[in-house]
Amino acid sequence: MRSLAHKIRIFGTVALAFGVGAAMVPTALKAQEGQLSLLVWEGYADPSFVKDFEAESGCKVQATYVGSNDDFAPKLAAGGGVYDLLSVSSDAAEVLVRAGFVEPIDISKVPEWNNIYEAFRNVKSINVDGQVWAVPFTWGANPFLYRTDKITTEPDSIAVMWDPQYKGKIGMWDDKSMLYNAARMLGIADPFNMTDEELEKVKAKLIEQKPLVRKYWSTAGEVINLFASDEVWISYTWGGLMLNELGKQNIPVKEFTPKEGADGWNDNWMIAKGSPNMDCAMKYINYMMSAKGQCGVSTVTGYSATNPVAAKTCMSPEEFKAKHQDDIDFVGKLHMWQAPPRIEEYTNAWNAVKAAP
Amino acid sequence: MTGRGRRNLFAAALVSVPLAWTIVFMFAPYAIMFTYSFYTKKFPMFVPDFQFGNYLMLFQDIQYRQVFVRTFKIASIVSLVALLLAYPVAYCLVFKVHSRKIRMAIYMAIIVPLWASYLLRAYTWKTILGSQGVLNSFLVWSGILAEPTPLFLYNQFSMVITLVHIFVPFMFMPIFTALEKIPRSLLEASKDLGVGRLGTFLKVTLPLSVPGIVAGITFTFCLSFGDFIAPFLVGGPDGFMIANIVQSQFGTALNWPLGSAISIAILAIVLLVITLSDRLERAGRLDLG
Amino acid sequence: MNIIELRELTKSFPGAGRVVDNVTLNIREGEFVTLLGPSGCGKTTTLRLIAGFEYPDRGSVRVSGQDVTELAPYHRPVNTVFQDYALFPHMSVEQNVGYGMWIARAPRAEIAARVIEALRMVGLQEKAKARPAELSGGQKQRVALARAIIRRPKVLLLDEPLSALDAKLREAMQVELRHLHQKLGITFLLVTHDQTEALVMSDRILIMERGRVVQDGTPPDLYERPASPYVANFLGTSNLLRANVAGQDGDVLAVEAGPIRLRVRMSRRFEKTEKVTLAIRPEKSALMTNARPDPGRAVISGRIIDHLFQGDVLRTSVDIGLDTPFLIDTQLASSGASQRLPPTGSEAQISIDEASIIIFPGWSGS
Amino acid sequence: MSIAQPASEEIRVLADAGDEKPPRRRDGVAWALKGFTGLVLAALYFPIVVLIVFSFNDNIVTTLPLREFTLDWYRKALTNEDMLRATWNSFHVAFFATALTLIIGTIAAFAIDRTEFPGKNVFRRLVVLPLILPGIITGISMLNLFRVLGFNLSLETVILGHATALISVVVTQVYARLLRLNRRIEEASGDLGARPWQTFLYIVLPNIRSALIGSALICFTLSFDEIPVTFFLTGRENTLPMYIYSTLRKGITPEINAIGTLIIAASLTIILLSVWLLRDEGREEKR
Repeated sequence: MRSLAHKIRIFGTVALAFGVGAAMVPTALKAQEGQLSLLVWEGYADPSFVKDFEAESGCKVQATYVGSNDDFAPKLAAGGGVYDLLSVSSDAAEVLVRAGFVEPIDISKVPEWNNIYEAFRNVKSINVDGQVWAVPFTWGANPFLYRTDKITTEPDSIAVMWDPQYKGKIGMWDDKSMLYNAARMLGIADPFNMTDEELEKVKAKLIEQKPLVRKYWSTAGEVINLFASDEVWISYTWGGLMLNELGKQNIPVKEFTPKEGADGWNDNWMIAKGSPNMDCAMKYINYMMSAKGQCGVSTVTGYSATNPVAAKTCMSPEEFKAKHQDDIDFVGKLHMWQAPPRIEEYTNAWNAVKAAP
Repeated sequence: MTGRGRRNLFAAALVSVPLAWTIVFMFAPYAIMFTYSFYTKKFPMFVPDFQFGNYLMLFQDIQYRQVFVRTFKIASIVSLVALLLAYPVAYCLVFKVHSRKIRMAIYMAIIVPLWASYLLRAYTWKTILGSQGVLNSFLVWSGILAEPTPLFLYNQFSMVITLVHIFVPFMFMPIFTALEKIPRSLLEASKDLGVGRLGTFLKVTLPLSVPGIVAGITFTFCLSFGDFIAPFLVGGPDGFMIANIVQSQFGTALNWPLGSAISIAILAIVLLVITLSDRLERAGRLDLG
Repeated sequence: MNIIELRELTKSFPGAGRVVDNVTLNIREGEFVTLLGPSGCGKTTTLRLIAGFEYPDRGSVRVSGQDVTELAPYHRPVNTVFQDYALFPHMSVEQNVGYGMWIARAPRAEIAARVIEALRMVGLQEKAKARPAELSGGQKQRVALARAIIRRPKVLLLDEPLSALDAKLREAMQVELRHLHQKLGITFLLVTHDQTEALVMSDRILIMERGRVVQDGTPPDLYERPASPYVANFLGTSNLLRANVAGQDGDVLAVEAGPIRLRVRMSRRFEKTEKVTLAIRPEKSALMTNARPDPGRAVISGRIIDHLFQGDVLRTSVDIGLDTPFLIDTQLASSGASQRLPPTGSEAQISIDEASIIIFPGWSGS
Repeated sequence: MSIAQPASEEIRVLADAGDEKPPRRRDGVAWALKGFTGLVLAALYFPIVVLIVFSFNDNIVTTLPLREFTLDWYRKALTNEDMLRATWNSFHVAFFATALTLIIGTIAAFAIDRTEFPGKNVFRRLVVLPLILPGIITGISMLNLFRVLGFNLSLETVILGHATALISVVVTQVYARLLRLNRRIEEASGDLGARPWQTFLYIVLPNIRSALIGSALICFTLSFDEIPVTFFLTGRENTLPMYIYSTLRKGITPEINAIGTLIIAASLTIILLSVWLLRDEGREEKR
């Protein structure tokens, strides 16, 4: 009996060792050339359009998602060789250029370059030191989103986020842009150039709001989940994306643009310094600028395209109009994000809000 | 080579491997972190410097003080609750469960969850405590509540529950060991001397289990003090803990020098707690002769 | 021929000081030698220096002519039986015994044969498959022995091999070891703190005290002629009386110890008032039954404290007005004295065989 | 640091404590304590039960009442390529981290047990520090190191991080075992002609086996489940917990419950296996 048990036990040990030894297999799966690593916002590497790209180009796409424009620099600062391609909003682009985290882009290799709206092509923060550092590929406005079954009258002001009636049902994005919104509500003239005094006021206003806030969310998925599980009734959102997703889940939600105006932004492709996959990166950029990419992203996220020539070939006229593709002046009405010159004070102020009791 | 020489060589080899590892992967990283904590943040990263601004900031800027105090508070509550849960269980197991097999089984049952994924346990509390969660839907279904309450999730309460659930085995194990080591004859002697049950517990059992309590509190306190996942998953707007600050300094704030200074502060606190608990344990031992 | 030669062997340990202090000794081939002394006297360390588990600070160890001082244990032609047996707990008895040959890559058949032979020699054939945990203390002892002799070492080192056994078993094993020694014909070096063991088994005894060898001789030699009060008390029991020389008249020495005066035949010359220590064996003393002492016996008087029955011997403590009671051993079998015991508290006269009194210069313990 | 109580030692303590005679009287305190113990156990397992139950529930929201039984979440989880890849990565990391930890940790335990060297006390404390130090500190300090050395982050840096964090487990377990190991059997082996490496292989290793297997299993599961260190040290590849972590931030579906149930089942198997593997040895040592 004893020896049988002993044998079984030895067998068990050996089997365990082998099972675990099999774990050595992934060494063969190591990241290599042709494995394109994206650091992007959600929706920019959706299988609906990535599958085709992978088939056409032979490059494999793998995505890591950011929850804020402030996520790019730290991830690149931690060490090179991890990411190839980034999707950065214009206001955060120059920081990366100055820090030496990105490569300049040879626009002669971007056939669609001249079809891109000039307004985006010429943004100062992507044209630094006489070189182009980013390819704009999408843009949009960030309105607020609310549950129509819980909030029956459509709000019209950012002030609704301070309404005690919705205590514990308010969601806020974990990002310094919340400072801009609060500033706008307080009637501060230039939210990107606040004085210390103004910044203090904004900070106080946001701390005052804390007891009402359910959660500072940091990804689209998180806020979608907060809406879906009834934790949040109203929140700042990234226009289109959350609405689309929640619509699919049959959650009654609606976007509204406050009378103080909405944040506007545009996102750009940038190539990380020392990327070992330069070829694949360029292929992906060009794919994203083509009709397939432009409409692919637009369909998934609800954002607008920067290449109206390509967009026209794949959008229905109604969609084309709804996404303001024929009305680039609309961009002028948005409060386009800018990099605050005193970014450190801004970051610190936002962290102080989060740290406050 | 002589036997003596070979033995000395062997000893040197024995020492050098782990020593080298410890120097490269522990001492050096801590030293680098310590150095960084005196640097100055300068776009995009930081520049070498020697100044105490980062440390001064910890004391001067109210936001860091507030978070430190909050982290202390939550870690203390977690330790206390874990103690109140773990002690009676350990006591019951050691003194009231008389079958060795059952005792062994319950002991295993309590420590086995340690092996179940930390992340998943934290996440499950989120699904239990949420507005549509198991608890709320049960309370509404049974008519106790008219509508779901948001009070369970995204606040310090949910963080404490989650952290206690995760760390209670760390409290239980050393207390169990300490109680197990108490000679039964001592308790019998106490009863023999006419000391009542409560008296025996207060005068004999409790003091003798102090080393276990101290070890348990040390573990629970230090681990929950440095947690950044529970605040992230189940914490609310007021749930920011010190590890979240560190994370954000190395992340969005991109202020490594300040992050390093806070890390050094955490390291110092942990070392302080360990030293204190060592002292306490030793003192406890001396008391008993 | 000397199989073991130690020359000026010295070893210190941090905190313990000089544990082995300038030890020089020879052991002849085939001898059964015992290192005897109380715990902490350095005997085990001496053994470990020979086996190679420790290296000396100074001095040398030679085994059959070869200097092994710096050699690792596995290069030395000696084997050891450990105090706690040190059996390999994860191996069966036969694996334990065969380990040395297996390590030496002996052919399997040879190992098997030799294991059987060794086990037969210690009488444990039927336990070959057992694990050490399943054996009794005596059986473990035998396995340790078999394991150590299987490689036919030049010297077998035994470190307190019997100390963990109960009294009966110990006596039996003493005899067996003695027989084994005769059968094998190899040199045995035994370390023990048990004087009976040393007396029973050894050809020669080396007594150690504080790291030094203080006396070297055959058991009767040591017993009859201890070189110091220390030896006198360590080998058997002695009443040690601190005394002063009162005078010397020819061969007769008069000494005083407190109230006691004794006259002892003694050829050696002493100064008057010189301090001396008398060693008197309890079994050489007797409670006086006659009114008059026999010739050649000295007499002292005292008060009986108690009688201690020790089987074949009765030990009587008598208060003779000194710090420590005087002990007397009476052989019960021969005298049948137990029936006529003087009661506790009564006055008694003690007669001592004068020839057996040994006198050492100086006071013991000072 | 006496606070580091190795688990397998605990179990042994437990095994040594024999059955006792029950007290003569029934007492209320005992029953209250037992009831309390039951409640604590229930609370401890409640989330795990919830996790398992909802992995079979046909509702995307984890809410009562339960709906139909389904295996869909398992089907989804097991066909999720990203997750499978992350799982393999976790195996890879856990395997090598465990191997490294065992080697370095065992040597360190020997060094502490067998040798004296200057700074030994500092070394002792430093090597077991990560056991109690929040993982975020280990992660960040090593991130600093790799950045200074110019290493690119990858699964290999994660392995080094895990190994550093987990060495303390092996050191405490093996050291505790070495303390109870009779040094004389090693001398006996040398005395019988074995070279030091033979003594280690044939005598020491079999006798510290339980501590090695025990700490290997602990290290493996801890590494498999590790987040704070991985969070800062991983590069392109994700481990399973990191994958789950990022999924938790995205949409939560019961797919995670299914993955969780599988992980818990696997962990439980490993633990039971280890208890079973080590059972006999404990009995022998007791004697």
